[in-house]
Amino acid sequence: MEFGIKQILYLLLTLFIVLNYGLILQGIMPKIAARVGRRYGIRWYQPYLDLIKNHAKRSKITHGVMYYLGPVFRLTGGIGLLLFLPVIYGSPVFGNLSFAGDLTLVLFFQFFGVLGMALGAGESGHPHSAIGVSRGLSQVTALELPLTLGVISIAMQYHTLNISDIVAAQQGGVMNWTIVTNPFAGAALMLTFLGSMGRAPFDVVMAPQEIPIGPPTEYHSGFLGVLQLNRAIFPVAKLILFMNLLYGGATSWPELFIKTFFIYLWSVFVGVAFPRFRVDQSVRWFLGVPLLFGIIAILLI
Amino acid sequence: MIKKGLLLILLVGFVAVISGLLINFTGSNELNPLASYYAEKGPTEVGAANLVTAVVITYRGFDTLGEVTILFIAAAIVGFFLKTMNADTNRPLRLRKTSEILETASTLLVPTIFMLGAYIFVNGHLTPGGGFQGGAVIATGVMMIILARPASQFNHKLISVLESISGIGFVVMGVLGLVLASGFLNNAFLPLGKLGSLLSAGAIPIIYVFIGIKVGSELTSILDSLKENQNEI
Amino acid sequence: MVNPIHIVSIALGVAFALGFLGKREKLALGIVYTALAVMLAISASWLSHFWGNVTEPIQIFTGGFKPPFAINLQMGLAESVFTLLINTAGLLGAIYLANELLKAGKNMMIVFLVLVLGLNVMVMTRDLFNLFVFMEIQSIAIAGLVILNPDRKSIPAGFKYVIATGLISSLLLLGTVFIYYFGGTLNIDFISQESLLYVKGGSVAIFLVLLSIVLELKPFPANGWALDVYEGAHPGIGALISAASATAGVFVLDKLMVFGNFTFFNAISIIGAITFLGSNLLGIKQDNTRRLLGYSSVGQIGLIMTIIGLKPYLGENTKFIALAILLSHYLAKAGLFWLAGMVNADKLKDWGAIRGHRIYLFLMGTFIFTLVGFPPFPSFFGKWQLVMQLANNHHFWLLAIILIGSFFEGVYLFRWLGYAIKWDEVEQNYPKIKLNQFIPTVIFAVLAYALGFYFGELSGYKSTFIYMAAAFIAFLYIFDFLPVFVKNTLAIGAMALYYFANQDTFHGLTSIFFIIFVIGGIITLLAGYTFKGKRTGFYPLVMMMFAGLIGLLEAKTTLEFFFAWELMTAGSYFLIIRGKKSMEHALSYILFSVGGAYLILSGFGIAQIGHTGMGLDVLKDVHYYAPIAFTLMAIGFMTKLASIGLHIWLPGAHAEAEADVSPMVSAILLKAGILGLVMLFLSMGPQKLFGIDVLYVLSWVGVLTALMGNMMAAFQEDAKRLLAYSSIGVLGYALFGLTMMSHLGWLASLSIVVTHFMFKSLLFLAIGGVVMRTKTKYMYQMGGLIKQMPFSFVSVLIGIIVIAGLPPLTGFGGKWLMFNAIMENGWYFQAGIAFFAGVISFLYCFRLIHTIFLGQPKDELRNVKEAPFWMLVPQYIIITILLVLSALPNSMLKPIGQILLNYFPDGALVWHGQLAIGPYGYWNGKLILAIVTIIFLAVFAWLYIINRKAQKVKQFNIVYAAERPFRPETTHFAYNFYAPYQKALGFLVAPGITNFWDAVSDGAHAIADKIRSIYNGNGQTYLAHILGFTVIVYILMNGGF
Amino acid sequence: MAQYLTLEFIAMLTGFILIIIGLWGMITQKNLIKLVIGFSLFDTGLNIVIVSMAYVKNSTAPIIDKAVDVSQAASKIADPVPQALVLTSIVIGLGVTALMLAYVLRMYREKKSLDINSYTDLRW
Repeated sequence: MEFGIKQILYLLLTLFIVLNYGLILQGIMPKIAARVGRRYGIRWYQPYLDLIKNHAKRSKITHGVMYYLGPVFRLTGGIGLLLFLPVIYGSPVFGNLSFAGDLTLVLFFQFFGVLGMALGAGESGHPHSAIGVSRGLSQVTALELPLTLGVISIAMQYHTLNISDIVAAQQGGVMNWTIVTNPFAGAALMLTFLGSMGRAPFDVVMAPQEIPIGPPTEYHSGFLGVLQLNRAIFPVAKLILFMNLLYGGATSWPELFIKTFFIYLWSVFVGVAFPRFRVDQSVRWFLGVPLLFGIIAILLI
Repeated sequence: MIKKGLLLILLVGFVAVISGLLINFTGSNELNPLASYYAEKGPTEVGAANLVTAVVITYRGFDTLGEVTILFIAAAIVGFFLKTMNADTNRPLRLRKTSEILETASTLLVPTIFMLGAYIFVNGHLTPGGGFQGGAVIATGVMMIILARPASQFNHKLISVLESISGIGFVVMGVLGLVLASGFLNNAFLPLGKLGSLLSAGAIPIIYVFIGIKVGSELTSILDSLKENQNEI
Repeated sequence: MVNPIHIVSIALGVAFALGFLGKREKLALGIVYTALAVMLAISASWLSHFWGNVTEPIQIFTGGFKPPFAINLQMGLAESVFTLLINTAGLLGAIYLANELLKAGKNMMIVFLVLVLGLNVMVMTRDLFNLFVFMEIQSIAIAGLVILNPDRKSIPAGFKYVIATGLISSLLLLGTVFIYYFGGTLNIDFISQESLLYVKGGSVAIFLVLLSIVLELKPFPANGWALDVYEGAHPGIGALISAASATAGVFVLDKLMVFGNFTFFNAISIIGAITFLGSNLLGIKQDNTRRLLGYSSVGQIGLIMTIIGLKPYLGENTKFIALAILLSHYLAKAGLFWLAGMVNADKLKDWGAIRGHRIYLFLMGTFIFTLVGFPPFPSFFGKWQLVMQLANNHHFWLLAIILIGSFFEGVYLFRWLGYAIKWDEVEQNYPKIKLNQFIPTVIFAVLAYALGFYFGELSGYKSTFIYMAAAFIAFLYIFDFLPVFVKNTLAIGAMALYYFANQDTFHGLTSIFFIIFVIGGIITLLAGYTFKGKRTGFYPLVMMMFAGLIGLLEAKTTLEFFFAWELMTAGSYFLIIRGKKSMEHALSYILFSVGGAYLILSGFGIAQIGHTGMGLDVLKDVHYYAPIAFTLMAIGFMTKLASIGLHIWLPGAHAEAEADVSPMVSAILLKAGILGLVMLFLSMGPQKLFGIDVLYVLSWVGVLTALMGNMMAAFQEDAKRLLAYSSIGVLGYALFGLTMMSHLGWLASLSIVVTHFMFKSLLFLAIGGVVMRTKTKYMYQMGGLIKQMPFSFVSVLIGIIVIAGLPPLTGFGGKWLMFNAIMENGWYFQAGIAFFAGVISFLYCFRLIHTIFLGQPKDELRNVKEAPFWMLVPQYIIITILLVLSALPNSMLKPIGQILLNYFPDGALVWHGQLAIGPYGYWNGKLILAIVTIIFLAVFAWLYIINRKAQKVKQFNIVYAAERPFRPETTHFAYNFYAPYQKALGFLVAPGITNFWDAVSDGAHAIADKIRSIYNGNGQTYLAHILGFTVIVYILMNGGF
Repeated sequence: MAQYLTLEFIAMLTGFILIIIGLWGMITQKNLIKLVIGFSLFDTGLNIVIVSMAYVKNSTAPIIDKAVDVSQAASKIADPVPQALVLTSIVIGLGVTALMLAYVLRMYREKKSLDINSYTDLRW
């Protein structure tokens, strides 16, 4: 398909919508979590404030090239992931760049940002960053096995790796959604989804409550700003992916907002209900029940 | 004890193996073709009245050569042993006392014994006996000397020269047989002479003389070596 | 023509004459040499007489009468050959022993001369009793020579020898006379006409005769006396016994086998096989050089006995096989004994004294590889023929026994060689070269090569390429004194020349490997310019390895293939053992290689049953046992591939190797295994063994290898080991891809193979450079090196992105293909594990780059320099290629796909420009790269705008819980990086397999130790052994008494 | 049974018995000298076996003289071949025995012991 200025504008539009939606989610979800914990919680527009603050910070230091590029990798990963997905089913406008690669690409491209970020964090020389990376990678690898099995099961179900086709196959009512037609694959994916969202019980990577730990430890000001942009975009991209795989995608933005909201809510729900895993526990856990679901999913094809 | 038992079983097994030879041995009523060939052709081809000698020196002379060689290297090895042993030590030799009678008798007997030995190997092709027997008899004479006079020293040089001469003589005879007659160690390059006379059977008497000297000297050197040792202990 | 009888007359004449000389030892020795030389000349002249034009053997009638009335000697082609061997060994041995003989005096010279004479006659005589006489001469003479240097060792040994041989020859005599009694003759030819075996008692007589000959050849276990002699006697004598005496004995056995019938032949072959296996097994526990050689000699003679026993089956080939193996044994064993005499080190470890001495090591290596049967030595061709024939006759048990036996032999010989090359706990002292000892050894070494060439010709092996390569290697070895850059240039030049000469001779799949081997070789060789000085011995070995690799491609027949395979193994072994602490790793490498090679060999053997030719296409239709052959070969190739279970040799071997050797052995050498599998799978296709699809099993092996390899890599502290394990993992993928036997599977596999070559040499070179600078391989001792070594950092960065298979770089292509292939194939569980493993590779990738280049720099490494220029050059060449391939994936995948169409016509990719469309998905590498780059730049621009004046800060300027860390060691999080992961899944990588192999080896040693306790050193026990042997063999042969 | 009650068979039997005795001595006697004696017993037995093999029923020594005439030699004499062989084997036996004794003497010199068990330094 020809690729002109119009497409670029569409891309930017998608980005803009998703960014704001992501920021708002970032504000709302902690509030929900806080309310569950009988706390008042932050204002829903707090993320906007943080974003502006971070961009406005004047003291800026850098530990080196990789450190500088880390956030860039991260955000590139986020945006890339989003743009490789067909956001709105059937709309040529928001089909974005999904013609460049299929599900495999998306699955692997997630890690592009992760790895780049890890490198940046590494150069900061802060032990906590490295520890965070070590924990994060450990968890990601563990959840990859059930995830893969689930994805394969779905791909086999629809005999394609093309996301648009997968979505197409689910049109026409709830009963055609993969979560219904292929429940075990759905279960496996939804459980691994929890891990990928980095909320409790899998939030030891970032460990937001304690002394700052995890990859971003050393990042501040503009760097942190960029990272925040990514934190807004990346989860939404993942939500969209899961929506496309399991919940029949979205034919319009409102539908997208609703579906993704509830998918997100699922992780929050689990997060407030369950305490935190140690990494080794979470690794074992992913290779337990989710893996079982994955295997069943494969066997049932 | 168990070990002994095992060895016994082993031995019984071995007996079982070789008994196969024994039980199938039923004498023989006439000569086999080979032997009868020797009996008929021997006197004419070789001209030795003593057919055993004919076989030993001519038909199977090559064995005899080997046999002499064995004796030779045995003597050489024993001699070497002795040398290397006395090299490192020269402590005084303890000599046993010997009886008066033996000494006197030896002076009388030894020459006769030597002569007897010589007679035996010279007549090897006519009468029972031959180089080996003669040599052995001579060696007994030496033995007697050793017993009678433990202190007596033999002339090693002489012994080794005798060995060499006789040995080379034997080989030369063989080669002459090859060159002048029908084959290596063939005795017919000298006139066979009249059967039964002393100067008959071509080269056999000469060869037997060489063998006699050689065996005698080699046994002597072996005895000598062993004596030296035995005196030391 | 001189009458052969003069061998006798001269020897004896001289022997007797020495008596005249009195004390003039020097003169005596001179005469002895002349005599030996003349004897040698006589047999040589007869050989030249019989050579080529086949004439009847001539008879010499002693006593001047025809047999059976007199003793006759025979001189024919065989006799001339054997007497020549004996006299050569005699003359050279006497020269070698010059000083000892002078010291011992003329008596010993006499004995020596007579010994050689006796052996000659043993070969020539046709009379049984005469044979007995001269065997007695032989044994008495040896008994005398044993005490050439009388000491506490040699004298008891000699005594045991005397009583044992006394007993044996008495048995011989008993048999002989009864043969006369029952048969009425003593002449061998006439006896064989009598049908004595059917006379009651005659069979016993013949049994005794043949058995005592066998006993003279020291069969296991009735050979304790012989071993003692080998250990106690002077090495020069040992050489004589092992080379000359055994040679004569073998000939005698062959001569007398005319008496026997099939039962006897089978008995001989079984006895021989047991001897070969047994004594080699016991050898592995032995640590005394000479006794070790004794075990080996006994074993080799056993092997030859087997061959003689197999005569009824081998038929015409017997001569070739027996001679090839006998000659190798003759040369190698004499040579090794002589070396042992020169080096004069009792324990094997003491041989470390000669480490680094080119000439001694060269000789030793030559002889040891001759013994084990590596090309180009005669034994290689002999063993090859033997295996082929055994297979043809369906003697699989014997085949197995022989191969296992030779494996054990390899175990102790290579261990010994390893000590000599590397053992550094004894101080170096080079024995000064005595010419009279040195020259004979060198002559034998040279002969080994020459005869190898000759036997190669005989067995129809002709590969001009290998010969050229050999010449070039020899050239490099001779001009080893040249400086590195000259030799390096020569090497590269040779490779380049070869490339341009042959770039269009290879088509199909081989062309891929051709490129990997040759171009890869050139690129990795570039790094060689880094090294200064001479780098002694490096280039011949490298060239040997590459010659082997290319030989695999050049091979038209199975023989050529196997030849090249072994050549490559040998070269790489020496390359690996050059590393610092690589002694035992090199050992396990060579042992696994040899084991694998034997599996391949037997596979070839089974495959060619019923075929006349040996072309590689015999694999295309295998008549018998196809699945077994397939499995054997597959396992054989997988040892080279280091698949799980067979991988334990790899990490050490690759990690300890030199900086530029690691990429060669890891990135290039391993592909030989893939090549083998490709060849195998294509020609034999899927096979069912006991109803199980072998390929299916292998697919599991593949993915498990990938999983385990990657996981173990993640837990390494040593950078090069990490890379080594990752090689295991990646090749597991490749294996998995091949087992799918589909277009996409192979495309995926081959693209992985090609990229693995690139990124693995890239990484090994980069890390090698780092290790060169930091002087450590442990990652936790590094850190923060990005500032000192930015270029290496970039290499590693690219490398790991490719390994991890992240878009947009080309590694992703492999993953994508793999995914489609699996979907097509339906092996979902393998798929799951494969991708699990793929993600685990992130773990070690990040660890590698983080703990080395990021984090806190260590004080002692603050001012290391960037890696040497010539290490970087090849890296950046590779990086360029990688980037091009990432942008234009079809430039690599399309050609491979084209090639694959010939084998797997359907299921190919469809290309629209750079857009690849598979059965399930699609992928546009160029576009992705473009998009990612654009986004990246955009974001970077944004960050730069908002963050222009970021100020560079010093180390430790970090928020550290309100503290300021002061020691990098405590701040650099590197050691045991994935502790929680290990806690969770560490049990998966418990060293079970290593333990298993250790247990195997310990078990073998324990068994050997138990068995060898029968040699309790007591002469009487040995007599009992002899009796027992007699009885048992008799019972087994006649099923009772 | 009758076939076994012949002169030559009894001689042969004696020879075999000597062989066995000698062998027993060789494999059981710990004393080196006795061991050597065992060997020479074995050897002697062997020689007796050879000689008794030469005998042909009611024949005389293979020497041509008044007793035996050339013409009828073939029918009168015993087999000369084994007698020739026995000569050789005796001499060889002598050589070997001498060698053994020399060894024994030398070993005694080394360790002042005649027990074979004290010469097991080389083993395994």
